[in-house]
Parts: sequence; C-alpha cells; structure tokens
Amino acid sequence: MSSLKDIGVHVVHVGGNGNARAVLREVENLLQKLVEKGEESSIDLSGLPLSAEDYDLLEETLGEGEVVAEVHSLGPTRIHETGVPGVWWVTHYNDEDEVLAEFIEVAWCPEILLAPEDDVKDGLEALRARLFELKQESNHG
Amino acid sequence: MSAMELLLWARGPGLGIAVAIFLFGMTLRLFEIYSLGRKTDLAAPRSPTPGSGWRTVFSRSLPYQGTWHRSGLTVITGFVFHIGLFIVLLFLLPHIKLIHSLTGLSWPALPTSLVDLVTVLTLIALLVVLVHRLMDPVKRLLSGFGDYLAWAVTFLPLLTGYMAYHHLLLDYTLLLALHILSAELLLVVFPFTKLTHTFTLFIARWYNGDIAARKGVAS
Amino acid sequence: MNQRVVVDPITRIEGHLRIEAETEGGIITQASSSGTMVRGIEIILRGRDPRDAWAFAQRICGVCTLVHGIASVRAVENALNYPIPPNAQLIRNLMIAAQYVHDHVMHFYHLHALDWVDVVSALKADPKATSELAQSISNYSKSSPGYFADMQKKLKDFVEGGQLGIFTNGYWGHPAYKLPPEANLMAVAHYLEALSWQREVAKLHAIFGGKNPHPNFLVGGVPCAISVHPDHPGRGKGPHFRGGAGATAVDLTGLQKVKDIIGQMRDFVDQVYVPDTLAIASFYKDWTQYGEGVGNFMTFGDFPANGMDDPSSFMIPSGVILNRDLSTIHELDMNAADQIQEYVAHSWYDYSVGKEQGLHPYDGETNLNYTGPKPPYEHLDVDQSYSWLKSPRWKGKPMEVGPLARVLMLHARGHEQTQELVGMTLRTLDIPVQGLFSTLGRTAARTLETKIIVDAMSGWYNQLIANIKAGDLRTFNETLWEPSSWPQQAKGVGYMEAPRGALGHWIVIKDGKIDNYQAVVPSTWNAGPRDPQGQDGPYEAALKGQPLHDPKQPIEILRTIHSFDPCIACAVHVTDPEGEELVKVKVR
Amino acid sequence: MADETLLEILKRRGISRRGFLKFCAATTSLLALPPSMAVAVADSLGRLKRPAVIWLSFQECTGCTESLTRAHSPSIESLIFDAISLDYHHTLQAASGHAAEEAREHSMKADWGKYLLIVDGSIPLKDGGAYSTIAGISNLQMLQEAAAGAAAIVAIGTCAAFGGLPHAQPNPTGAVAVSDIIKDKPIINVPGCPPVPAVMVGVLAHYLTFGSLPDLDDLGRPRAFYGESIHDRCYRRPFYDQGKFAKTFDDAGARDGWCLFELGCKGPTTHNACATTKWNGGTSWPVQSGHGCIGCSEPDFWDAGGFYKALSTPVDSVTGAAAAAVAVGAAAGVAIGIANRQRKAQARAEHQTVTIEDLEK
Repeated sequence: MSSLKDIGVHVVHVGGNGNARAVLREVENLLQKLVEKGEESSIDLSGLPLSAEDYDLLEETLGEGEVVAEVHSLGPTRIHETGVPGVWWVTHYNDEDEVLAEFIEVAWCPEILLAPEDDVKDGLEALRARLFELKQESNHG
Repeated sequence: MSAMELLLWARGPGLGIAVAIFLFGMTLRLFEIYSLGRKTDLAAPRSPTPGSGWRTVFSRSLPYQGTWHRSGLTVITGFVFHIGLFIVLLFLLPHIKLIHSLTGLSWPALPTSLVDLVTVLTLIALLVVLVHRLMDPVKRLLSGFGDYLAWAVTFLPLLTGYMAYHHLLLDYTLLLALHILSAELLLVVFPFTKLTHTFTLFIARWYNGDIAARKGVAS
Repeated sequence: MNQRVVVDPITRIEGHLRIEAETEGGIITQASSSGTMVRGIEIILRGRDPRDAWAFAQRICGVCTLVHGIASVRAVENALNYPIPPNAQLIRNLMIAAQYVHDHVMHFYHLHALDWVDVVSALKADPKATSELAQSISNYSKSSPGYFADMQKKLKDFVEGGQLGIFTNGYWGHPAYKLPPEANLMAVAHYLEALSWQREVAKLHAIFGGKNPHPNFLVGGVPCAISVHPDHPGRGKGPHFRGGAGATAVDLTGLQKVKDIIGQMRDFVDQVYVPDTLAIASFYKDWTQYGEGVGNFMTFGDFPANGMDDPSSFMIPSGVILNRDLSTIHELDMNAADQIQEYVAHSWYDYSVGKEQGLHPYDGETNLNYTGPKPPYEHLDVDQSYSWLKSPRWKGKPMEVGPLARVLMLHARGHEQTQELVGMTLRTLDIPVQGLFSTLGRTAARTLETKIIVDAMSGWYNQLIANIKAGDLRTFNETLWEPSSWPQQAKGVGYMEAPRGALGHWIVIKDGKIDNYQAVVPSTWNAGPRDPQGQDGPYEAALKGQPLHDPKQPIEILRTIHSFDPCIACAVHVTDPEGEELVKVKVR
Repeated sequence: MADETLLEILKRRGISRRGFLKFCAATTSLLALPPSMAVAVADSLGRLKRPAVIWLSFQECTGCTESLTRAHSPSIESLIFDAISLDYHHTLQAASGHAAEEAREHSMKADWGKYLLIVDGSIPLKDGGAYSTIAGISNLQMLQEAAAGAAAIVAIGTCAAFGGLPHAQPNPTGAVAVSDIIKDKPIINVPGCPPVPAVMVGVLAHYLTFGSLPDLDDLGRPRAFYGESIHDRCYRRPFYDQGKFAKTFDDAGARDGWCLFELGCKGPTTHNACATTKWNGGTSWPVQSGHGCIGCSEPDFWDAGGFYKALSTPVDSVTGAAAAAVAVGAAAGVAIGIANRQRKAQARAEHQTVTIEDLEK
C-alpha cells in the first residue's frame, strides 16, 4: 500500500517480559542433557508470553545455522537449525499460513524430519507395486 | 461466597458502611471535643496569636535533641512509617482514583514500582515499631489492646496491598477483596482508637502553642 | 382437509422461533409466528450507566453482533447531543459494512442454502461438469475438476461414515430441490469456502473492536486509538516510555490488514456470492410467486457521511413505501408519538392502557404476562396471545424491513448502482419486476445490497487513511464523557440499518442513569404476531397462500422464513418504564 | 466405517503419519500441555472415534456459536466433519421442527451415557420455565433429560456457566447456570462473552483426546486457559508498573498503548486466555484495540460496578450514606457535648464549699 508507507512511523515495542532469557537458560540445560544423556526435548514457545523484543533477543542469540527444511503436510512446517547445532526452530503452519504451534527442539534431528517406520513400510509396498507395474508394462511393450 | 462476590461486596455495601461509620465517628468526635467549650481568656495575650500556634505545629513535629539521643530508632521508624503511609495512601494511582470518585479531587500518581518500594520500607518500619513495643519493658507495660489494634489495622491494608500487587499466597481477586476489607476495617475503628490523632494532632498542637504564647511561654 | 402444522424449532436462524400453520389442500391458509424465548434485557438495563448500555444491548444478539452496540451508543449520543469525530464515524461505517458482508454471506451459505441445495445429490455430480459450470459463471480461482473431485470425495467419506452430524434428518431428496447435482456440489464446496472466508474477514472487527463476536464500542467515538504517529517523538527516555507503532491494533500493520480484508470481501462477493445467487435462483424462479408478505417497506437509513444529525448524507436513505408503490416515499419521524407504535394484542404482555392500544417506544411499557399453555405443550392458542414478540406498526400498518426494503428504497430514491444491479438481475433471471416481492426477491436483494455495500467500503477506508495522513488521529470526543456534564433529563433515539433491517433503540436518561430503554428491532417488525386489527405480521402474511408439499418436511416454510433471516433473540425484548412489574402468570 | 479412528480417517485422506505427528504437536500446544505429552496425545487421538455431541441453546444470543465458527486451529469444519458428530445444533443443523427433535432423540438413545452435552445460554426457572421453550418443552426439562444420558457437560459461555446476562440484576426470568441444576454429572465451565474460540476448541480437544476433564479451578474453569489473569499476561503490564496510564480513549497515552486501568480495565481480576491466545486467529484482543477488559469470564461481571469505573472505585455511590453519617455524627456529637456540659454544670452545682474548718475537723 503506497499511501500508508508515506506515514513516518516509529517502530518501537513496549518492554519485553524478560522471558527470552528464561527460554535461553532452558535451552542451555536441555542441550547439556542432550550431550550428556542423549535425551531429546523441546520447548513450546506459546507457553510463555514473548514480546517482539523477546523474539528478537532469542533469534539474535541463537543465530542462523546450516540447515533449512520444509515439510508439506497439513500446511507447511518450516524448520531451521539455529547457530547452535542441535537446537532447531520448528514452526508449524496451517493451510492458511497461520502459525499453529512453534517449538524450539533440542535434538540430533527434529522428530518430524525422520520418516516414520509405518510410512516407510507403506512406501516400500508402494514402490514394489510400482516396480511390478513397470515390469508388466515392459513385458507388454 | 466466591472471591469475586466478596470483592463486589467490599467495593459496594462494605465500602458504604465503612465510610458511613468513619464519617459518623469522626464528626461525633470533633463535635464532641468542640462542644466541650472553653472559658474565654480575658487576659491580654503576651505574644501574637495565632502565628505561634502554627509555629508550634511545625516545631513539635521535629524531635527534641534529648528525644533524638534517647530513642533515635523510634524517631526514625516513626518518620518512615508516617511518611510512607502518606505516600502509599495518597500517591498510588488506584488510591487516587478512589479518592477522586469519592471527592472529585485528583492529582498525579507516582510510579507503581516506587510506591511498591515505599510500601516495603513502611512495612519494615511498622514491624520494627512493633518489635520495639514488645521488647522494651516500659513500652510493653504502657501498651494496651487499643495500641495493638491500631497497629494491626494500619499494618494489614499495607500487607494485603503488597501481597495483592505481587500475587503472594492467594489469588489476586481474593487478595484485593481482603485489602479493601482491611482498609474498611481501618476506617471503622479509626474514630474510636488513638488513630484519631491523624485529625486531632495538629489541632491540639496549634491550640497548645496558641495558649502557651498567650501566656508568654516560648513555643 | 384442515391440518395444523407446527415447526418448532425453526433451525438455522438466531434464537427460538416457532411457526404454527393451518393448511388446506396443501396450501397454507393461516400462519402464526411465535418467539419462544425472553430474557428481559431492557428491565436489566434500567438504573445502569448509559455509557455501559451498549455492552448489554449488544448481547441481545451474537449474530448481528455489532448492530445493537451501534444503535445503543447512537441513542445515548442522540440524547446528549454528543458529536463524534469523523474518524470514529468512518471506523463505525467500516465495521457496520463488514458486519453486512460477513452476515449476509454466512446467512446465504450456512443458514439459507440448505433450503435450496441438496447435499446428498452432490454425490452424483460429475466433477468435470461441475468445474465447467463454475467457470461459466465466475472466474473464481478454486474451480478445477480436481478441486471439486476432492470436495466430492470429502463429502462421500463423510456421508459413508454413517455419522451425518449437522446434516442428519435433512429433507434430502425432497421434490422441492431442483438443482442439478453439479450445482449442488458447487454450492456445498462454497459452503465450506465461505466458512473459512468468514473467519478471515471477521478480523476487521478484531482490529477496531478487539474481538468478534461482540466487538467493543464507546459512547462518544470508538475505543481504538490510532497508533500511527507521523510526528510523535515519544516521551521519556528509553523504549519503555514510548509506544509508537504496535502499541494498539490500529497501527500500520492493522490498517494494511483492513485494506486486505476489504479486498477479500469484495473478491468473494463478486466471484462467488453474486454468481451463486444468480445461478441458484435461475432454478427456482417459481419462488418469485410466493412469500411476498405485507407489501409495505420501511428503512431508517444508515452510513452517514456527515454524522447522524444529517440524514441527507446517509448512503442508505430512510422512508416508507406503502402497497408496493415505489413512486411515493413517505417520510418517517422516529420521535412522533403517532408513527411508530408497538402493540401487544397477541403477545404475552400487558399494557396499563389496555391490550388493544399501541404505544410509542418512549412511552412503551411491558409487563410480562404469560398466558400460554404450561410447557410441555402441543399447540399455542393462536386466537389469543401466542408470542414474546410485540407487533410494531407504522401509522397502524405492518412493515417489512430488511434487504428488500433497502434495495427498493435505494431504487425508488434513484440510486444508480442499485438500479443497474436490479435491472441486471431481472434480465439475467428473466423475471418481471413484480418478482422482487417474493421469497426469491428477498434473497436476491440481500445479495445485491451486499455488493453495493462492499463496493462502498474502500471509499471510507481511503478517507480514514487521508485523515490520518493529514494528522487527524481523533477517535473519541471527551467533552461529554463525565455524567456530571449531562442534563438532568434527556431522551434520544439511536437507529441504524442492521443487516436484518431497520433497528431503533430509544433511551430515557435521568440523573445520569437509564430510566427507560427500548429496542424495536428488525425481526420484531418482520416476525411479530397479529395486531388488534387482525393484520398479519410479514412472516405470517408471507406464508399465506404458499404450497406445502409434505407437512412432515416443511421445507417451503423454511425457505420463506429463512428469506427474512430471522433473529429472534433480537426480536424479543421487554421494557418497564414505571418500575412496576406486573408478573401475573396464569398457568392453565 | 462409523467406527473409524481419526488416524484411519486421516490416512484415507492421504495424510501421512508425519502430518499426524504435526497435528498432535499443535494439539499439545493448544492444550497447554508440555511438549513431551505429544506421544500420549498421538496415542489417544489415533484411537479416537467421532463421539456424538448434542448442543442445546437456551437463553442465549448465539454469540458463542458464532465465536466457535471463528476458531482457526482446528477450524469449525475440521471439528464438525472430522473430530465430532454434531447431531443437534439449532444454528447449524439442516433439519427443522419435528425432524430436528427426532435427530436429538435418536442421538441420545443411540449413544446413551456416552455423548457429550454442550449447553449455551442460561435456563429460566421462574413461572414454570415459560420464558424459554423449544418444541413446546421448557429449557429445564430439556436440560434434565439430555443431561441424564450425557458422559459430561460443557457449559459454554458465561450464561451457561454462571447465569450471565439474563442472570444480571434484577434477573427478570429467574435465569440460572447449568451447574445450578445438574449436580450429578461432570461439568466443565468455559465462560466468556463469548469464550475465546481457541479455548472452546482446546477444551473439546482435551475431552476428546483424554476422555476426561481437564484440571479445573474452583469455578469449574480449565486452569490451562483460566489459570492466570488478563493483567498478568497483558502486553501493557509494564506501563502499569511504571505508572503510565491512558487518561482518555484517544490521548497520547492511549495511542502509545499505555495501561487502561484508569479507564476501567478489569484485567487484574479477570481470568481468561485473551492476552495470550488473542482473538480471531491472533489478530488482536480487546486491550490491544484500546478498550479495557470488561471481565466477561467472571461470574456477575455485569453487576461489577460499571465498565468505565476503575477497579479501585466504589461499585455504588456512597455520597448519600456519607452525608447521612456526617449529619447523624454531628447531631450525636452536639448531643453528647450538651450532655457533658450539663454534667459539668450539675457537678458544679453539687459542689460543696469546703473550708479550712471543715478540714480541721
């Protein structure tokens, strides 16, 4: 919208609740657990009120990592590794691109990226069926 | 009765009853004192009045050298909790809104966190005063039920207000209701205890100063 | 053969409505409309702060979730002669318009459509043919064969699942359903599309009013301060002492979102709602013969460009049309004691002046007096009192209010876009102009006015933005906020055009408190019972002479009643100006 | 097919287990459960069958239903087509009159003891319930019949939960809440006028997922959503602590998003999820749009002393009582003063002159 852009605006947010620091502490604890015991865990970001400033602080502190992934199932799910390896930012969206849920996952690999065993089995069967069809086709041809 | 119902009672009928008893009691006390009457002093005044009355009001508010040395703690805690009470009562926004709705008068508020700090100081001062009263043999001997009651009804609104603001122990709604009720209790007992001094103190000081001046005694 | 048909509950409406109809040889000879729920909101309002009244009044109805709030704040402002800033006026217009568009679309798809659309028949549709049909009537993007095949599969799964849920016991397969399977499938798809669309466009109310349903209002303006500050430097040190953008919902982002929503609304109306109405109507042209009603139409007017005190600036004009005569428009006076009156001859209320007299809302009184049968009951005594609704009349005449009345009034007053749209509709459907006075005409009028209103929204939006750019951020007038500044006594009327029709709230203020409050609402005009002269209300008149194929499946009754979009929680109300409640209940 | 589980339905729709996992993660978040519960949620949801739900509307305004249709995740469509079988609901169902009542009776019979009963609106008890009837049956009778076979009851909205608007003084129709009538069934109160859509859906999802009631507070409200006050979660809270208050609805403070306490905000005593979940898909919520919280999820909020009066001010005017007290106090004070003077005078009159001679006796 061109008209509104002409309006000078101060983008300043009201004070944060200081919850970003609490989340960062928890990430540290969970990461230590992952390293020492191999336990994976996650933090639900909707559980705490986070202001825009809190988000900025979280994002700045964790930084950007090497991996970006997107899952398409019931709307997109966007995942990126943060600058701290093992700490993943997972955001689930619905079809209308609204945030359904947002997690910081502390794991070797986010659970949703791993192919579930049953799906893999179904996939194997589907592939075999497809191969069978191909064989039939080539026989006919 | 739910916390909300208690709060509504405290903000409604409870407040009405408390304010009525307070005003009834205070008017009664003041009229009673006034209507006692005094004999007219026909002698010519030795010093100008009423100026010396006002001077006494001020000068008696400062501790004498002797008092200061004898019980400095009492003086300090006394000042702290009186000034603290004054600030908390008159400069917290919710209180100003209450006074405004009752009297139509309004003035700027102090930041809530500052008032919060003052509250803590006031509470500490009040506790020190109590401990001192209990420990000091002379004071303990002199103290009666009325003294402890006056202390308790002053302390409670501060404590419940502090707890409500910080959500300590109980739900906010319930704490707010208790805070208002404790303030109402203060209003109710106010005219019938030594707390009346809030209103009579300065009158009495002025009067003493004025009489003394008339008789030629320095105030 | 005489038969009494009872339809209770009438579903897919707001509130509790009961219709009792007499039929003879498959034709309805007499109908009685009864509102069966009352809450007494106007009694509850007495003695309260007039500035609070909107919140109570708004809860009269959660479907027309905004209209009673608006009428209420306008009533108080009228009584106190309380002007509001231009921005507040524009924001209110945008909110009212959004309510229209949202409400009319939801009514069409979620409340009315199942009277015309056979969900089960959609299973037989050919998705490819459906796609062709959809593309032939509109350029709406979701119209591929795959889309409709998916939709059909979804529906099939659902039906085959055996749990029909809300579709249980529908009149599926009834001969009155005339749409081909493809049109049915398209309509079912749009039923679901509209459900997700309405969620999006309701956000306009959330931005200005904090939530929807039941957004917030304010006497003296609107409560949403605008936080787009061209020159505001902020005060104090550090960000904690400043707000700036993001401080309130009406900021740069919020206003951009409003603009997007207006676009979404216009697209859906142009590409889905209008084409669907015309397509479905083309299969039901026989419904231009039924459901006319009383032939008298009334509007109060709304969408001021220049404040409520200047009715000439209203987009929707006010007036009365009698006996279908569009050439003469009678002027209307909301304050005249002999114009708008309410009767209770067939309602469960008493008047101190006797049950036969009518009373103007300022003098209105209501004493609940239930004389109906003790529940549970089979039938109401329709010769006596049979409803919690009163019977409002204009100069003694029953009036229809709502979309049809408004479209006729706009047409009669020479509104060009209306005349074009009405002409286009009549040509497309190939029906005579008399066809407007019918069940179908009423439904079509609702669609047409939605188009007119959604087209007007950008104008108000641009004006609002222009004001903000010019530095005018005022949204509230503080001068008369404190009750101490009010006269000891005041009375006023707040009115508007609600989606369902002309709505008026009358208020009497005494010593800063509500002394009397009365709402006369659209569905009371339309759904009210007979008056002392025995004149039917619009619902009752509209049902008379209409066929009823199968009394067990009264779909024809539903079509006509739904074409009015009933809102019964609104329609039932009580007042009691003198403080005497005469609650005498005779239980028989 | 009627016995299909949710997992089977989703699979048939071509939705992978990954999608299901995501659905469960979102549900866990919605229910305010710790993320580690996702496995338990997945387990129960996977076995879930669409339970029958009967929705009764009594003295209401349909605002609660309207609010439910604004639910974003999950949406009303997925709720009524995938998660539950909504067998009776006036505003949405296709059938009317006799056919509608038959659907209700059939559902009650088929799922006796198992269906979930949802109620919106209060129930009028005065005058034999004549103030609200459906199909000629009083609300009281219909509620009692439907409650008898319900597994649990959800009272949606402040009217059903606490009596709401019809219950406001002077309560002309004798309206009461569901819990005033039904004592022998588990009841979840989901108040709000209307309730936040995400809260309604969340409560339903919890019940459907675990088949049990969530943790409730002393007013029967789920703690997950009503556990904290609006004020504590409010983004304007820092301004309260700093003593920065909007004085009118469009002063600089209001535009900067300062605290609305002075303008009557009831946030400190109101327990609801508005400040965190917000409204209409996270678009805004009342305080963000500039109007104070009116306290709509609390009992008797309609009679709580005016929406624009600060929480610390009196509910009713005390001027009358104060004036009377002053007058009576003055009169009594004067009376006592006069009595005292008389006593003094009398004492003086009874005073006997004592001479030295007397003392020397």
